[in-house]
Amino acid sequence: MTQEITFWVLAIIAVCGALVAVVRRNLIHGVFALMIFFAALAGLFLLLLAEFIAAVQILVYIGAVGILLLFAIMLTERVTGDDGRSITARGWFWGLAAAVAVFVFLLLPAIQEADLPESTQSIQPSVKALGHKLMDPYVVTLEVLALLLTAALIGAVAVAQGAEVNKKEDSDDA
Amino acid sequence: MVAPNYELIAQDGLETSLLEVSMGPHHPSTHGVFRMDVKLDGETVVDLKPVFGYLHRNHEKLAENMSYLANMPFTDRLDYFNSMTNNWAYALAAEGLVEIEVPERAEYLRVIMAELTRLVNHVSLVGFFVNDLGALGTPLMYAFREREKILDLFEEASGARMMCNYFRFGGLRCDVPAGWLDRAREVVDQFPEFLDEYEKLLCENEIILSRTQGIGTLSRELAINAGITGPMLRASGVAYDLRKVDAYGIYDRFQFRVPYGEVGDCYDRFMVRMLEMRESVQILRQALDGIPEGEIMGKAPRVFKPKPAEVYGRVEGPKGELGFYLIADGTPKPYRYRVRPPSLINLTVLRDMCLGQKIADAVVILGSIDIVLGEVDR
Amino acid sequence: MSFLGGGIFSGMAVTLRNFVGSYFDPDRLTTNDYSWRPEGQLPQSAGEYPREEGEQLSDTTTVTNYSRNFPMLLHDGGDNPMDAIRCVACQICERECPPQCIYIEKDYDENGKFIKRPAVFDIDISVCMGCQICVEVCPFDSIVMNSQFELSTPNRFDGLLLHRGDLLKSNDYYHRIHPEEAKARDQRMAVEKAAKEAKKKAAAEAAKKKAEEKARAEAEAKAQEETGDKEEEAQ
Amino acid sequence: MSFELVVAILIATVPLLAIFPSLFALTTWLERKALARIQNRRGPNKVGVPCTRIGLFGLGQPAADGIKMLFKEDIVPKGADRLFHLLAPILALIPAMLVLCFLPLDFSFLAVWDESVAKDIKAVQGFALDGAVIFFFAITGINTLSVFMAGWASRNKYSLLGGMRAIAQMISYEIPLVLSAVVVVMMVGSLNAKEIADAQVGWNWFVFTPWGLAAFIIFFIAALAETNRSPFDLPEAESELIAGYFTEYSGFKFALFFLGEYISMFAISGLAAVLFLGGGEGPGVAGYPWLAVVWFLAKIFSLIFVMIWLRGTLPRLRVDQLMAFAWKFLLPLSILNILVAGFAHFIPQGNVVAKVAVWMVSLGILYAAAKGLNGLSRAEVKPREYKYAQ
Repeated sequence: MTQEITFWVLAIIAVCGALVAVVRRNLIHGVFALMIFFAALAGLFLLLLAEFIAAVQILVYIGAVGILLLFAIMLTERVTGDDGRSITARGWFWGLAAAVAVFVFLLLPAIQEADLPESTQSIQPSVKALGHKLMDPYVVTLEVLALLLTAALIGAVAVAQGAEVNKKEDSDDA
Repeated sequence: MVAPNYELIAQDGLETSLLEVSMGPHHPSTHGVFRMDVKLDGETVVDLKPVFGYLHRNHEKLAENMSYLANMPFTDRLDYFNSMTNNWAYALAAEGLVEIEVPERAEYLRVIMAELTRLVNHVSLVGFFVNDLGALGTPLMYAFREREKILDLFEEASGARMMCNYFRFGGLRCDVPAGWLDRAREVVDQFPEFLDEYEKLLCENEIILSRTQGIGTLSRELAINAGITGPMLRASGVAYDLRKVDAYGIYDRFQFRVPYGEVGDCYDRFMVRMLEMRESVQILRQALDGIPEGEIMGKAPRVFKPKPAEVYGRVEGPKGELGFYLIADGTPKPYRYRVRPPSLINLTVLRDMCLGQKIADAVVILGSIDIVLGEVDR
Repeated sequence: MSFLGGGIFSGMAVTLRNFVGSYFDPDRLTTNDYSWRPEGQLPQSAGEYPREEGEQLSDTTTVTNYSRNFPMLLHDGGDNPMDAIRCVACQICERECPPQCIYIEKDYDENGKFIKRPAVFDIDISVCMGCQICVEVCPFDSIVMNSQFELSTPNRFDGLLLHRGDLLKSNDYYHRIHPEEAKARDQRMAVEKAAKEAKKKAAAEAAKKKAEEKARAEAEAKAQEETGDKEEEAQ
Repeated sequence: MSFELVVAILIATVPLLAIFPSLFALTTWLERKALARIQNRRGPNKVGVPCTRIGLFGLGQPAADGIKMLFKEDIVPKGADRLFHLLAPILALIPAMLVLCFLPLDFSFLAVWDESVAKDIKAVQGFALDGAVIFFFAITGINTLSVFMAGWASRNKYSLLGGMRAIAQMISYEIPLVLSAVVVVMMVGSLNAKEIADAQVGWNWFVFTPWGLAAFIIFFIAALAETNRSPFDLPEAESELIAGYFTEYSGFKFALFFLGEYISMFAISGLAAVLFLGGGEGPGVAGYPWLAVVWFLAKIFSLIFVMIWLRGTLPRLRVDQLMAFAWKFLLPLSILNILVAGFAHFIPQGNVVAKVAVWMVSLGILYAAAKGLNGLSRAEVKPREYKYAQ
């Protein structure tokens, strides 16, 4: 009973957050609404006793992705976006149609065919188990990902360095 | 010095716009009602416009409608930290109009007062400067404790702590009370001990070093060309001190050295002041040892009415060369009265020093210039 | 950026020493504690602020011997201070006052003759800056600086305009707040007065002498005249 | 949900919500008093029992401050985003309070009347979660959002600059913070706060190991930055940005920010105590379980005192130095520390000689690395010699 109430509350919050994120013209408001959605999602994960996933959801989506979005928005010129031009009001119909089409043709069959467990209590995914899984069968994947991320990091450093060097040369010329 | 290169900013790929911040007149670290119109690229200062005049109170015109003596208390209020040296510069100028012999004791007391003022100014400046760096007032509190002791001495001698109004044309208003010299010696003797602690707290702190070294560098050439004086000029590597050059008063009788820097950055300006305090203590000790008994006022006319003449009197104030330019026309009032304020002239290079630095550095650089808005705006 | 040097730690040692030292060494303290001061006894002048606990509230200390706040007018005692007021309403201070905060009107008797005292003597202490120029220019030692500073008032306009009655203080009061200065001033005044009296005496004597001489000369002349007359008569 | 469970949940949470906000009041007093003493002032000493002249060392000051804050006018600037301006301080407080439940403060001793309730309490306590430490970091990260929200919603350039600084700083310092905690997690093999604390029973505190010491120092520095404490208080840099992101806040909203900041100070000091200082471990805990809470709070307060002490001593870093310090110094060092910890773990430390050797080698490596990293950064600053003209 309590679980069901919690589920519905979280679900409503999540959907409302997502809707507000799409509808709001003010980009910052949109991002914060999106984060409310993420937080509600983390709550849903907790309800499923997937506490590690919930923590990662908060850590990655709110702590990293959200902040990244905010940074990106702050770098754009029109932050508030409180004029009508920032999101075109027309064309909502086609957007809705596209969304429904995607849902019907791609996601609905996937959901129908998925083998959902009857009860949430049957799974006990502990952090330790997850760690073992990551280090045992999926270790190659993990290492490849780590390599990729390292390469990306070095690439980012190189890009930033290059810009700085160019800047220095430019200023020397000037 | 990096000029504001707007093209560079535009070329940088991302089209970013500049953020204009109007720092002041109500900003905690503009040292009064001073405004800096800063253009920021991110946190980097690309343009800066100092705006002052909020505290303008017509000092110079006012003086032309007042007798020479009546203007003396107004000079206190120019640089309200250093009323004694302000008085001295004005007295020096007026004494140039009328030949007055200043008695020996008065000359010694003038030196003592001026050097105590220098201690007051430098010690609190260092406190404010470190406050601008972000220390939560701890050095400032230590500085103010020492300043209080000196201000107590001033109050005892002149009756007021800050607006001393103590110098007169041809001497001083009154002699110091009995026992004052002993108390002054006590304060002076304790001062190096305090300076040791102060230096230990500040001079080797890595954060202060990295915040101030290489920041706001003022080149020797620019410093000379812009007419910078005082510790700021000496920090840029010019050992120019009016106490040595003019040897006004009786400064030629004292042994003291003039510290000077090489780089001309904020750290040099800060350290030159720290070192100058020790030299001031040396002068004070010599002056307190050598002070004779005797008269305190020379034979000044009861009504000060100089013959037509022009005169410029200057002293090495704690902030730089403080000069008073007077034209007398034979009446008891000056025909023209002009102040050469070291704060204002030192402030003129603010933009040159701040460009290309971070906004946090702009505050630090302003703090290292050592301005008092009462003097800048007059 | 480096924290490897010891600068930060030596700084922290200094602050720790001050932290501990402030509990044991009262000389370190920047501020004074007046919380032990008896309630309801607000000090009225700077001298009344004691420096340490246990020190009694006193009227004066030598520290404030020269301390100045706003001017006051001196009188030489007596039941009616206006009779003994030193001010002669010469208005020199009014002219010399840098912020022009003094306002004086001369006093006249019913015949319209100037009696040497002010009818109105106002000082606007919202303007006064306590510079003591008026004290220096006064040739009659009638205006000196008071050290009373608890002058706050709820009335911005009238409350800050001190009138003659507020400004009048006896010479004894002056002696109490600025003993050394007052003594020196009295000595100087006595010397000047003596000199003046001596001068006056000398002048009077000279005048007397002159008068005597004149009288004598007149008498002689008269005598001569008389003798002349007699001679004439005799001739 | 049974009645016992509700009671258990209440016992597990209410003490947290009661202790820490009241400790907040005490800490503001402590901070003012300690800073004052560092600056040779007396600090608050007047406000004590109302209507009397009993000073009580100024202990009434926080209450007086709170009353003042409550009655102050709540000013919202024109053009500000009213909703976000209101939400930001609340959002600052929520995660700060939330993370407190991941500190292993075991209140089960309160349920003296029923063993089963005590057992329930043990089950519902937040730190009993498997990933308590991860949760801690995740929820601390939300703080960043509130700071940004406040900075953006105020529509003030100083606030915005402060908000941007705060985001950059908090994200950067989260990495060394987590990486230095990883060392401990790696050694214990658990993310559970209780297990981490239990692994240090009997003075086996991790701070007494070479890698633990290094990690503790890194963690503490990063924690200072994470809670915007001096010398990393750039988002609220008074001399540059007036008050940074809460420039436009007044009254109770300001108080909420203040509260949130102090609670996160408690939280992060508490985590430091758990990770490196043995949690509630201390003499006499075995006999009296409530002593664990006392010891835990004592450790938190000693860390907070160091924070206050630093605040009274140090000036502020500049924003580029701050970032360079995080990315070029703390981050490589904390990664290296993980390696050092791994090696130290596998070397048998049976006798004293081996122990000392491990200490020397580990700290030597870390110190050399720190020196090297230091040399890599731009021209080193050092005190100068000055010349005198005669």
